[in-house]
Amino acid sequence: MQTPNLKEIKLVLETALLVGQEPLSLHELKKLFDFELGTDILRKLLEELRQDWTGRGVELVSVASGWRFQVRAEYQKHLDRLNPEKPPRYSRAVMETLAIIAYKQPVTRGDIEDIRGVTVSSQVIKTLEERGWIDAVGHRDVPGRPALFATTRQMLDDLGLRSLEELPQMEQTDVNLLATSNGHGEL
Amino acid sequence: MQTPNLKEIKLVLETALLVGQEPLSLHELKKLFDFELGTDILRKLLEELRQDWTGRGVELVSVASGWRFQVRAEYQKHLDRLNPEKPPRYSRAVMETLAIIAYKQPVTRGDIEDIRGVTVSSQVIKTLEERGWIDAVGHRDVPGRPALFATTRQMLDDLGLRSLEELPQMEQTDVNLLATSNGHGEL
Amino acid sequence: MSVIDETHVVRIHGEPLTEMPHDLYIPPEALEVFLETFEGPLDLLLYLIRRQNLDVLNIQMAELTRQYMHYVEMMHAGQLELAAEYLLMAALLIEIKSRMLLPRRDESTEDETDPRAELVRRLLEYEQMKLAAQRLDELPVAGRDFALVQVWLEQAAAKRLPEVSLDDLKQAWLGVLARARVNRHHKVSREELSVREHMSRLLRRLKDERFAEFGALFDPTRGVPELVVTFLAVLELVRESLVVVTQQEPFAPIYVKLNHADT
Repeated sequence: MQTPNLKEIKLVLETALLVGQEPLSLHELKKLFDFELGTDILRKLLEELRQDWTGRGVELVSVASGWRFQVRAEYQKHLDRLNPEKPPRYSRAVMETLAIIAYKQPVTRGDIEDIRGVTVSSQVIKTLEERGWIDAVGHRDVPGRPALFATTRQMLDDLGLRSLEELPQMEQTDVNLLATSNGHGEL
Repeated sequence: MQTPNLKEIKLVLETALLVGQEPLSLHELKKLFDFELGTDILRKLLEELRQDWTGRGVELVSVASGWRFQVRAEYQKHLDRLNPEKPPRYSRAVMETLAIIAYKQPVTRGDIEDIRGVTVSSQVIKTLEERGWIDAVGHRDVPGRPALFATTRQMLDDLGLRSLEELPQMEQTDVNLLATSNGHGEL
Repeated sequence: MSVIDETHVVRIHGEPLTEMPHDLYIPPEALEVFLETFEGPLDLLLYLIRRQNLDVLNIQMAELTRQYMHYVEMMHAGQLELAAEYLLMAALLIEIKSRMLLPRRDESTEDETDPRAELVRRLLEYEQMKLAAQRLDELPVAGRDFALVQVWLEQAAAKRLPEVSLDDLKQAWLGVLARARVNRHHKVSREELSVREHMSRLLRRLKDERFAEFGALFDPTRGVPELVVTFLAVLELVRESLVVVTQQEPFAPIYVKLNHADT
């Protein structure tokens, strides 16, 4: 069996790497051929390929499990335009829980439930914790020692605030609007 | 906003097409840019790209839903060494049903049965529907209101076709049944 | 013309059946394989016509009928439906043949079509579709006969988290207040935010450090208001039993620690 020339081998390597999302190891790349391809030659060709692709939108990189082509970060923004997903939104439960923690901190889950008048699911708390926007800062000294939640610096950063004092204050008009339902009640 | 040069535009097009998964239409390709890209220029650049990739393991082709990169037949055999298992071919029942839907669409299951002379199992229809190759496009206004089936764009894409007109030409055959038979056989 | 496909290889017990039927009679032991091999009676008829040059209208109908009736007795219920289609075909052939045998009035009935015409039309239409199916099956299929290019795109980074604006937060808070008023379960009052913020800050710090010297909680460089607010926060934490303030003896250092800071 005649060994194909190096140019042809390089084309096969390029093709295989363009097709798969999974990185291909040297071992797998050798399986592309029905003859023994030396590791040195393989490495040399991969390095050549890598250089051939410099300055393109896609780059050949070596990751833990092998080699793969991937989109260069600078080109990502163009691709994002193809699928402009609507930014997801948090549910009302998450937003209200966040608001209560922000304005009334530190609060327990029971406090939040008292204010909202409904139970607060663990998922809601978890969502906010995983986002890094709230954390438990202590425990209230009552039976069950419930965790006290407060907002984090990350939350201030993400909302563009320097401190909690910059949270929107309720305007008198807002309060009046709210008061129309029953006309009185302290805020 | 300054319009990037054509070379840069071509790199973005190439990158988006290499990311793959689905063919990209001209309309979608235009969305890659935050400026108005003319259809003529776009077509010209795609044609240039197609030529840039000749002689490589991968080719840029145009199918029903748009443009995509795919592996050239000659290089597939190398890739098959990596993943020797191939999806099985469809049975004759499935392929004949597909052919009747493709060439005679829209047709009901009854139409297919008339032509094939046998009952069409639900499994055959389901196989093609789940593959995304056919779907019900309406109902014939007869008792029972049977569903009318047609082939999808996905089917054209998967077979590498741009339109139904590119389906293989139907062959005209004849039957010398009448010629050889004199109608006076033995009973 | 060569339109005979090679799809019909009938095997019985693994051995190819070399002797294919010369008429519509299928050997009973091969019946099941035949039902699987041919797509139906039209397919079988076409095979016989094309391969065996069989004149389907000149076969021994009486013998065929007898044989087919024999099948019906042998067949399991499960195969009856499919076999019925073959029987129907045999019946059609017999009908055609018997009509052909009837004397015809000469030239008077031009509208009376040749009874074979309908069968021929169906055979041709089926054959055309059968060939079309073969051509379709020869087309390379994406994912099976050729791979599509798919370069890795960092999807994890592209996953977007919900964005929250200050106004969203305000609206949520207003919603809470509105319902709290209606429910009247709980009196919501506005408190000094900065005190609450410092309460959180102190709690967070004490959680890390377990306890702190009272004076160390204050940062004089940040001005008097900051000192006052911090002091108010400590008092509020004490009032809510969140921290305890201890002093061993007069003038000894005052320590602030979390109440039950055992965790």
